[in-house]
Amino acid sequence: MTAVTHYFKNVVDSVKTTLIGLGITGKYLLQKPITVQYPDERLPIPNRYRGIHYLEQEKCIDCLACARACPIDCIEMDAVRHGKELEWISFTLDYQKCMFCELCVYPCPKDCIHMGTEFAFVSYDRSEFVHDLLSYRGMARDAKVRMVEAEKKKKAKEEAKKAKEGAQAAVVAEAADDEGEEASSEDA
Amino acid sequence: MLTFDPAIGFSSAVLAVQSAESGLKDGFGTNAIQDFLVGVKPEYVPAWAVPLTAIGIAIGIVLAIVSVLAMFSTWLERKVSGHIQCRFGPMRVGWHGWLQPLADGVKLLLKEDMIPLGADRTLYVIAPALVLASLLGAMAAFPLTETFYFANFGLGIFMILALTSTTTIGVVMAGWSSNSKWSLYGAMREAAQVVAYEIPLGISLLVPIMVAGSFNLIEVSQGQGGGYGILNWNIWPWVNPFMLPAFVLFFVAILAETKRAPFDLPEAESELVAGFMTEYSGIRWSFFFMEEYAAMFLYCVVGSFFFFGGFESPVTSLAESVGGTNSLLHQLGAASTIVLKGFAGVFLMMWLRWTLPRVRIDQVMTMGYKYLTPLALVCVLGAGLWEAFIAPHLWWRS
Amino acid sequence: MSTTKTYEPSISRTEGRPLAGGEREYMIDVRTQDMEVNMGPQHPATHGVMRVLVRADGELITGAQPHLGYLHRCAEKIGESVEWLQYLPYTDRYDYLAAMNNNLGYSMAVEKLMGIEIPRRAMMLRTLCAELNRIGSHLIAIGTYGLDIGAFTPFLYMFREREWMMALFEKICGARLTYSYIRIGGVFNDAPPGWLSEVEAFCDTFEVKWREYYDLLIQNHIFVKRTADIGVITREMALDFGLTGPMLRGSAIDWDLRRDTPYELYDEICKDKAFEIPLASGEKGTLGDCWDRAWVRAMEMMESIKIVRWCLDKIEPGPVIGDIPKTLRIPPGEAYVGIENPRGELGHYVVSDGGKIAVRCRVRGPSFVNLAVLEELMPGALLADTIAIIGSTDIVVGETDR
Amino acid sequence: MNFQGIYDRIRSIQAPGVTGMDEPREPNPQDKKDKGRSGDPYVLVDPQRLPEFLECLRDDPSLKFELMADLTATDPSKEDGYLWINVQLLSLVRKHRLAVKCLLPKENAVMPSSVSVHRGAQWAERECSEMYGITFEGHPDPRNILLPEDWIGHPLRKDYEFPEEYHGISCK
Repeated sequence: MTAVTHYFKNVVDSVKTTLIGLGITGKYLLQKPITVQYPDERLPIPNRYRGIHYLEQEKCIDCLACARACPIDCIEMDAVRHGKELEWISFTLDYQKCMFCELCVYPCPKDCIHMGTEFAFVSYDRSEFVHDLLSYRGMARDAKVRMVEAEKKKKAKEEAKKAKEGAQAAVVAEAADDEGEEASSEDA
Repeated sequence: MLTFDPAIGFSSAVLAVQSAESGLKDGFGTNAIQDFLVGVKPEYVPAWAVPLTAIGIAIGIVLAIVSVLAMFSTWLERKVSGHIQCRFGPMRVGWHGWLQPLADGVKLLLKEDMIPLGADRTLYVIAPALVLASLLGAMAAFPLTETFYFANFGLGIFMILALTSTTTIGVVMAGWSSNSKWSLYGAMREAAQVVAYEIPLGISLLVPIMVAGSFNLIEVSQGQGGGYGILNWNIWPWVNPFMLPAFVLFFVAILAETKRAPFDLPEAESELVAGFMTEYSGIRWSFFFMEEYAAMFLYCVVGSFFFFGGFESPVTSLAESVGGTNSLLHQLGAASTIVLKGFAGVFLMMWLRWTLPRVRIDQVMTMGYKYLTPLALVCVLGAGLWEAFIAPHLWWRS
Repeated sequence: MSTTKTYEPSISRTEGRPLAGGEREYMIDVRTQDMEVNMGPQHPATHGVMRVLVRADGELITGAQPHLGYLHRCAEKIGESVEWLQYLPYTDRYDYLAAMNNNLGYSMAVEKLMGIEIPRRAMMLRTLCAELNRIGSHLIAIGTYGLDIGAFTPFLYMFREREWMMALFEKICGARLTYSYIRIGGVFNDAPPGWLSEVEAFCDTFEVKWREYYDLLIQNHIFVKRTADIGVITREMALDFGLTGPMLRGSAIDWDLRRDTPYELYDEICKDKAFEIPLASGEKGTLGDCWDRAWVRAMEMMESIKIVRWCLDKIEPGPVIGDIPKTLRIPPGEAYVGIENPRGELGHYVVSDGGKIAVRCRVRGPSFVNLAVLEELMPGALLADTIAIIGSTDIVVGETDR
Repeated sequence: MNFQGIYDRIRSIQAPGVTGMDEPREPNPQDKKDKGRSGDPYVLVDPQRLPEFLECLRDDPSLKFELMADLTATDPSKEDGYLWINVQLLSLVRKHRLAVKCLLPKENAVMPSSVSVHRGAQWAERECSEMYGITFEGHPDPRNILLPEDWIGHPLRKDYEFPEEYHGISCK
């Protein structure tokens, strides 16, 4: 390739690829954004999500299987045994260390420790990241309630949308009829 | 007239500033303010205070316009980039985040103003002010309508080119005084880049100047009015076939002049952290920011004056026919036309920024010296020949 | 005793920088005092916390020295102190952009010591997830490369698809980045109902979107100009430095562990000729330059889609994990397993003495090995090229430092 | 080529420094303490002659181990008097790999550097030398790579004692 053709090829290439790029970005400029406004609008969280643990205290037998399975030893539990009854003192999980690997869930013989769908922590103090799962149940339950509510809302929204679409379809059909009439009248 | 020398441009601009008063024509600009002040002046105020006050008020108005433009531009930029990238952009403050620039402004004002240890304090403090001041000076030559302006220079475009290129001094000052290697890199790049692109910028502007036969922005705009309306704009090939390539060259050159992507090498956030602005924070940093957006708008306005009909548009002519020449309606039509045209250019620059990667510094130089300058010269030659031999015979040009 | 190799530097001061048109650009007329610039540890283009000490003569780089260790998290030492299965979450964390592949490599190394068979459906899911993660990793690689070069938008487009991929993984294993999904003996969970059809939908969409990235970034003239003829790795150099993965294929060396030392189901996939190994041809400049490497990564994404489709086609119901005891006791021995990570050969060298805990848990991170070539590539480049070169090696600092 | 073929070839070309080989085997049913060995077969090489060995394998036309995938060390136990040097070789043309193992005494952990044969060994050797305290003679750049320059001790040795603090930062 001579220098001259190379010179003009550069000019043509740069203009051409720039126009192609502008076309692609311009197409997206006119489309609807795909992000959501986070605190107001949340993406659905799948059931298997590995969030903050919750404990079914009644089932737990204080066997330490989860604590042993933990790679970083962030689970600590303390209970006093009165015969068959257990008196719980604490069941703490240090979320500064926890890496949400779910290894503590599998060895549980009673299937009582689970990973919930709650994931957000905000605190001014590090010590607050050591959660006591016994007292923490409330929040996990809250999360569940919120999920159920969100699902209800979603369903209602979908139904409303369907109803609206149905209405719109009717309107569109009517409009099409009108247009057809107009066209025929123009023809005449 | 065909020879262009930045030095001549600068000296003529200085002359223009010196003879500003004599150069002022009748209009709503400083003269109107001055007339008003003369009317209300109490006895004990000396006469020489009147023009000074008038200029002060004019500067205040320009500053306000620049700030509003820059603020709106930042909002627009964030919205354009957001929607191009399938995001929303700012949404929280006001309707679709339109008050976000205000919130940012408050934040920047309250932010700690740091001066790095070992920086040259004097230069460090002067630099952002100098950058903004030179741009404000250039903004004075921008007429909002045919009769509303602050200064109507015979060599208006030279004034703008000369003053905007002095921002480089401020940028180099900032880079040097920051005592940071990244800043120094950014400053050196800016200097090299602006010097390289001044040439094609000036040369490509010669093409519409030749067609219009004037350096005055208002006269250039008036030259594109007439019976054919939108078809009379300079950009059309039947006016001059070299106009479109000249505009493309001009547009590329102003991208480089305003440090916009793909020529944002002085900032180059992935290479030089933030270039010459690395060490700046708070309000000083926002001066650079304001300068960038105001310069974008100013250059786009210049482009629309020289290539896209200036004040002329169907809206303006409609307003003129309804309200009469120089009526308030006509003024509003002309002002909104030029502002919209300016923002259309700004939008195009943003669109390009969010599409293209950044070029390398040697490629910037290659592009400036090896591609834009020769091509601009070719355009000027061709346009000159067209104007000399073909244009006189065209019935629509007479 | 032995031969010492020398390479032609890609751009030498006296011969000038080769331009695509056959011209040469000289930079010898002006010399200034060299300046040492710290690129990093906090710099937008170092992909994490890495420091490159650059010696520069104006814009021209005369020397570079990478300094590592800012993200050293003792992964190998931890491997010698936790149980076999407990080390699995740590494998997520060195190459955090391709956690599935890391899980796979570690599990395969331990399985090699144990000498166990894993169910076919588990292998299918493993292959599928590893390939999906390869797509995600390459999306980041090319996206951030574009970001380094200055193109912001393709990066976010690629993140959009990566988000989708991560949402798929979130559905199957519950995590978005550190999956710990592939475990010793199989996989943790079977795919939830409907998941496979979602993967298919992802593949369909991705093929359309891929074209956009290709036009918007890879073929863009400025991108080509920024990356072609820069950071040329010759064949000899690539072999000498032990480069693997796209770095090797970017120098047109036909080597892919998936095909040449088949593991998991890649044997069958290769027999079916379900995918090809893209090889660079030096189309836009010199063979082995940065553009070639970016191009190889872009093409590999499409090949991964083909493998994913093959898996979707052939997958059958069945168990997803073998009969594995809760506490693993691995027979004594030592095994090295290298798998094709998105960045190259990810090697796990594990030594067991028959106990619950490994004696040695070596990770051969491809980023670590690939980064060594940086010192050789940098001299003669411009300051902006350093970004292009670092970006084209596609390092994950979590892996170089481990 | 499988491992046996490679080993035969190494024997026949008399590659320098080869002292033996080891293959995985089933546990001996007679001996209850013997658990056998699983994993990869490897070639045992004298560490002092490792660079020559690597060069010989690199240049041999039928072996062509031109890519060194990995070089690392292992400290098998506190009591053991030897460190292992583990090298993984890869032949892209012949499509085979080989594990090489050297036994290096802990008291005098000095061996020649392989950088002149495979440049890729440079960083791997730096890592080995800081983690295990092995001195590679003739290494062009023998600095620490992952650890700080003033780090005391060699962390991956089994007898390493974790420091209480580093420059006033608590390490526990």
